[in-house]
Amino acid sequence: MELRFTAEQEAFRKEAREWLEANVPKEPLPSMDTKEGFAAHREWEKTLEKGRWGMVCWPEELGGRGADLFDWLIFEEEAYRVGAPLRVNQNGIYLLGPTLMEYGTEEQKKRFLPPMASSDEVWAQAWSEPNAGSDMAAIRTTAFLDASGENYIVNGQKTWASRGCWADWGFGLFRTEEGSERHKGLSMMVFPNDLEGITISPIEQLDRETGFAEMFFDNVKVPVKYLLGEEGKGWNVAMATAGFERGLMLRSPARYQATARKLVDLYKEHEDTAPVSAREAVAKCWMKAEQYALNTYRTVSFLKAGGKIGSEASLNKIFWSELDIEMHELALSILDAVGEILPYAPAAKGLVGHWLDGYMFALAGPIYAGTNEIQRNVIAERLLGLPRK
Amino acid sequence: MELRFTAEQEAFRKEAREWLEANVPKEPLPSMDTKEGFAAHREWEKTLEKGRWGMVCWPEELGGRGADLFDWLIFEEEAYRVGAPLRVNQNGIYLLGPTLMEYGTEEQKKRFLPPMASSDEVWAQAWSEPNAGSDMAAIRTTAFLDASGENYIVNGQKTWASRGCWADWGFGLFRTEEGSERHKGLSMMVFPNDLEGITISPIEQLDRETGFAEMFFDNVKVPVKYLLGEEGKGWNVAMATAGFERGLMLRSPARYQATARKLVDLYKEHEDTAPVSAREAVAKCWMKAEQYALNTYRTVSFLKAGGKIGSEASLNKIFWSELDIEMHELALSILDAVGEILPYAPAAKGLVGHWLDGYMFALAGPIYAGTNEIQRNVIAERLLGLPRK
Amino acid sequence: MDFSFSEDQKMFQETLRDFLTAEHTSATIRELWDSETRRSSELWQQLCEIGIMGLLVPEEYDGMGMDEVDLVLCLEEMGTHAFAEPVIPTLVGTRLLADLADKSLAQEWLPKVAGGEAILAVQYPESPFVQDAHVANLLILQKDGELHALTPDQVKLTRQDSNDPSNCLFSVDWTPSADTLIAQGEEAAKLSAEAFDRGALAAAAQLLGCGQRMIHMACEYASERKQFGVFIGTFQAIKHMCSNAQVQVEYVRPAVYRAAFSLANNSVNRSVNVSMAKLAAGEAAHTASRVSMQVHGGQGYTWEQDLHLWMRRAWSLDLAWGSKQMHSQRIASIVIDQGVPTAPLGESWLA
Amino acid sequence: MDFSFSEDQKMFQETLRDFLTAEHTSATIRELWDSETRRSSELWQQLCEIGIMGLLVPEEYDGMGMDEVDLVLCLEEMGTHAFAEPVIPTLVGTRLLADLADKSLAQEWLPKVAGGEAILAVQYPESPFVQDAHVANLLILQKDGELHALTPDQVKLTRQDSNDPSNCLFSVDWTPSADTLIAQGEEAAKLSAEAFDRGALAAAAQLLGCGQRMIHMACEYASERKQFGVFIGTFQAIKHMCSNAQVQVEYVRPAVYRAAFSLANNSVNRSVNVSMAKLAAGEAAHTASRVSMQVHGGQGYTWEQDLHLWMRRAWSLDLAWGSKQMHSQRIASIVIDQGVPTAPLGESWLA
Repeated sequence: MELRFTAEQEAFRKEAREWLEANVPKEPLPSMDTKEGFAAHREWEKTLEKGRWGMVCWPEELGGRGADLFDWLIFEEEAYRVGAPLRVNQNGIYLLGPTLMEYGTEEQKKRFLPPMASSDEVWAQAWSEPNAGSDMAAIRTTAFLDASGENYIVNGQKTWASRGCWADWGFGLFRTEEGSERHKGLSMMVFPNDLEGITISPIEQLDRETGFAEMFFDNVKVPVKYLLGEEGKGWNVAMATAGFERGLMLRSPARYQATARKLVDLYKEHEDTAPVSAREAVAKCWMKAEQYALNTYRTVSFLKAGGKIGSEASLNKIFWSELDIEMHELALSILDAVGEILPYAPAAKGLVGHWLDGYMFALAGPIYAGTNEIQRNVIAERLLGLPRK
Repeated sequence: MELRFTAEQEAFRKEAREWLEANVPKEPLPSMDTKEGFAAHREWEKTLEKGRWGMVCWPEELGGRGADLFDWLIFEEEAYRVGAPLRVNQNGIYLLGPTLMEYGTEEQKKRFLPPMASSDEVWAQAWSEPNAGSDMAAIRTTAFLDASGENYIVNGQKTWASRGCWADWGFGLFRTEEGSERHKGLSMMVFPNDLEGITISPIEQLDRETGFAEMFFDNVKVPVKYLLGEEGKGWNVAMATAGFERGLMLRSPARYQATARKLVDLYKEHEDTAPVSAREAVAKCWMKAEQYALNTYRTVSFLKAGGKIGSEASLNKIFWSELDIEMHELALSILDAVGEILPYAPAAKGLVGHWLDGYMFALAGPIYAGTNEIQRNVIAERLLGLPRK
Repeated sequence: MDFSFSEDQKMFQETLRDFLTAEHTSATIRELWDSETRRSSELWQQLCEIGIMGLLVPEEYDGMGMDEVDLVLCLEEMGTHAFAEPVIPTLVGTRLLADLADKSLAQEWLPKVAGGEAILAVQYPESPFVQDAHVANLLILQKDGELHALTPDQVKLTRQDSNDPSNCLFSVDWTPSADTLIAQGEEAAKLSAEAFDRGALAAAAQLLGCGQRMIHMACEYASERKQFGVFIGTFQAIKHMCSNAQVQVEYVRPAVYRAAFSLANNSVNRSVNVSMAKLAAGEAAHTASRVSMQVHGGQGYTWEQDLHLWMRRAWSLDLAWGSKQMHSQRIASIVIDQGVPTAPLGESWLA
Repeated sequence: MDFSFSEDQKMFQETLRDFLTAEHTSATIRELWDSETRRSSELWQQLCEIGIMGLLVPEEYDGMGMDEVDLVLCLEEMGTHAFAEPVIPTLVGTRLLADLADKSLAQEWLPKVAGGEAILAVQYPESPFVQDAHVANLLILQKDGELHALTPDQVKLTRQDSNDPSNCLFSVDWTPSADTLIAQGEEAAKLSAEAFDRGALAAAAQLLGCGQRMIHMACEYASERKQFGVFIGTFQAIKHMCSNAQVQVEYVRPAVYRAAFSLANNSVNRSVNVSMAKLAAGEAAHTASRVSMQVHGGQGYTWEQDLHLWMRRAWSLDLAWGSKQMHSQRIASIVIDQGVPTAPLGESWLA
């Protein structure tokens, strides 16, 4: 055990910090779930790419630095430290990217990874369907091979496609075997969102932004080369991706550590008026953010030593989603009566309202990427060995 | 709506207070779950009976005052105010008594209620069996009519019979119809605990006292006159009793209000060293005890106006059992390092340790009288109408 | 001792329920959100016809001279329907004007209130904003322990948009003068404290209705939505979270009714009883929001689903007239520092 | 940067596990509860043979000169087995004696500690009692900022029975003198602070093992007990409560290991890191107790069932070396009042 950073890691951190301080936009970008915000975020991805900071742990030929996940964590810490924009291509770089590296053919990697790294192609994910939410194995959208054997013909509907409104490409799980049920006969596929027969309809969410979309498929021809992994083995591929989503990459610890530190500052500003109980509650949130970070470093150590993570990702999902809500609720309780004011209201002075925005977003945490109830089932049955039936 | 007490109620309260202050033993009695404590508590019941305070809402011929439930609540408040002993015959007076009044024959009422009121006969309850805990309908102890039709022959085992070690009589649910399943074919019966063939074995609980017992029945002859309600309809009778248990009578609000007030005093004594968060937590406990009392007064108003309570009792069970734990945990956190000391240890000075005792007892709250998980099912299915299957 | 409501009181609630069910649907709320003032003079008129706005107006000013106990079920019903018209400030202002030593304002305004021709706004120190200042015909404002009454032409408003579009908040710029002064010193302090408690009770009652409704929404959704081949309401995880919310809401009910009685009778424990009602109602509605959202899953996160109309009401009602944390601290200070004003377990503690 | 343990460290834990599994069953614990001292010199000897007690003893005093990172998995394992022999005070006392400027006590006592011939007791101001004073050969006591070392003949003990029969607490009457003084001023303050942190880390590690074990007990019971015709472990209510406890326990693990590293390296954040480990471990073990009790139902409430052996350990370990509330307040004061000592998100924050 050695929990101090190496000289190389410290040097890497210094380099990242200097570059970020010089390059992060002075003003926060508009929300990535608006048209102009999406464009601005894509621009930021290009800036990152130019500095070779897009995905530091990707190989050099993909614009990365061939660094390890520790460096990625350090980079994330520095990015949150200066308040860098969030990653508009997160479905690509954090979820599909690692999946492609594990399951993609050489050709697919060459075709998809470089434009993903540069965000010339931004990705949407399309798992859920109206009747397949928590129960993802209930997927009904079909993709049957046509007579030529060259294309899958896709029919059906996906929903909750994140970044679905503006992304260039999508990936999802489709039923490729006629008559198959549940986890069997599913395949993972990627597709350009502008294929003929795809209709995209934005979902207006609580904040009236459209981070999600419905995608309708009407006899859409998807070339067989876009199949990812074996036909009919899509469930396994998807589970690997979901593992990345719930576990390590989607929510880097620095995100919560940054929120925790802001919460400490907020409390100090309002110490005179905050409820007395807020003091220990703030300290506890800070502690939990720290615990989440420690566990991530521990997981990375484990992966580096050749370990594999599976259902443990479900523990993470519950921890970060609940912590996020806890921190934002606490912040709002410290803000008291002004906590409900929208960011643009004069009295919000541009800052107060962000806790409200953050809270609204946090509320979705226990739902997306598999509801926390599903995660609790996974933990009980797969980690604790409780009987299924 | 009139939430002030009437002049009669105030006079009743005054009378109760004066009598209690004059008659409550100066020193707390030993635990009722010890042999000498049981005897001392039975003595106290006789004192109550002499003052006609045993069950104020029972008819005068039973030593009561023919008063209403409001008077009972007032009496309870006064009893907890002076720290009167707990009621050793609670299974009788609070649970079986009301059931007898509803389901018993005139003969049964005459036979059982007067000695119950005077605690000449103290009652044990015997619902559970080793494989019928939360799942009470899984009862297997049989009571089949013998050839003469004069006696039920009881065979099997009951467990968690509260007061089982010392009580004179017991009541329980038995399977009277051969081959019957689940809720059908069960009958409620009372029996003297010294019948031939009954073996009673104490259960040593966490505090090493024996508030519960196992009861073994080996060809025990129970006369048919001890059947309560119709044969085969025992489930309904038992549910009425369980309603009293979960709901109104087993845990009178004054119990929790008294604890809440002690908690406020404890906090004030330790204000300098208590965690800052304890302040609001104490106030919140006080509030919840008040809410529980208010809801009870509301329920009594409803009953007085001719209403009936059913599954609502499950709401109560959850509320008081969780509140009891919350208050005791908070008290122990205020006591900090001395909180673990047993009452007889010199440093406990006779007071500290009672919070620990209370906590140990409170821990059983979410389990007995139907686990809180069962109560949540009841609320969901019967009050909120969620689908069973 | 009697916790029950009279037939008249229950009938009043039913009349309001029928009206709101027919005239104030979620579509109505969404339309109002897109309107200029977010307030509806039609709904206000109909509400006055039912008699709600005259309920607290003394009979000498053409009102019904009734009290908070007569009103509380109606306030609860408004919460059930996420009805957000400026009922609370107008009711609070009504009693404040009626209780002023100088009766001239009452004579001028209260008949108009009862007739549906006037809306009142009331400022209280616990909030930096004034609700519904934009539609108020008279604003009762506070500065340095004085109460002032101003007409719309005497104030400058800045809109402060809330997370709840139904909650119309404003910063108010104004200048106190001898002409606007209506009470000072002890009178002002007493009236201001009563006004705050009255507002808090009203918000608590609305929160109660709102919280209960969100649980019912969750249960309806869970009884219709299938996953894994069964209704999601059959899962214990869903059942138990709904049950826990229901336990909380159920225990709010008597606390709210008791607070109404305490206000109507100006009981010695009025303030702590009101704070308990408001705190408990705020917490229960919060739990109900969270549970209902979780049960609705992604659907609950959409603008299209109606749940968020109620969630936003719960959030803004919780912050109005003293937040959970404010009331929690007030309870602590009364119960711990001042000592409970009644004897321990005895005397008329209930009222 | 590496969070993993060495093969040696893991092997050490396995050796201890094998020993405890064989020699320290729940029957052993119950027997000890009925014994005079509640301590076993046989177990202590065997523990010393494995090498645990010499682990922190510097090599010059016949020890292994290792550190808390080498030890932490073993402490966790002791918690798993509810092993309550006076390991923590002896380890804490060991390092305290080794770190004294005056080495004479170390020379006299540490070889005996390493050889299993001496048990140490250590007082700390956060508790009114001294653990295991009745079996200690040397007691390190504190008064007015001074550290003193006394032999059993120099103290008078009063037993203070704990809810956990394995936790042997005593009030100690003693008189400080120039002969007993071992450190004062800054030296005493520094050693005392380190001793407290070391004790807290050790207790946190034991709580971690203890909490995890109670979850496993719950899962075993739920996989064997049937109600309603099925194993109760199939009910979501049971599953989800176990899962929630597991989430808490899992996140304690890295906090405890990090605290061990901080102690071994005397990091600038040592105290806050230790407090986090102790607080998180105390809370998780508490949750695990509650959940396990609820899953066991009435069975868990009996003396016969083993669960309470672990529950009592969890309760007494939580109160030892600073309770949850004490550590929670220490974290608040470091994080809020003093500011986090490392830069925000940067530099060597992890250690």
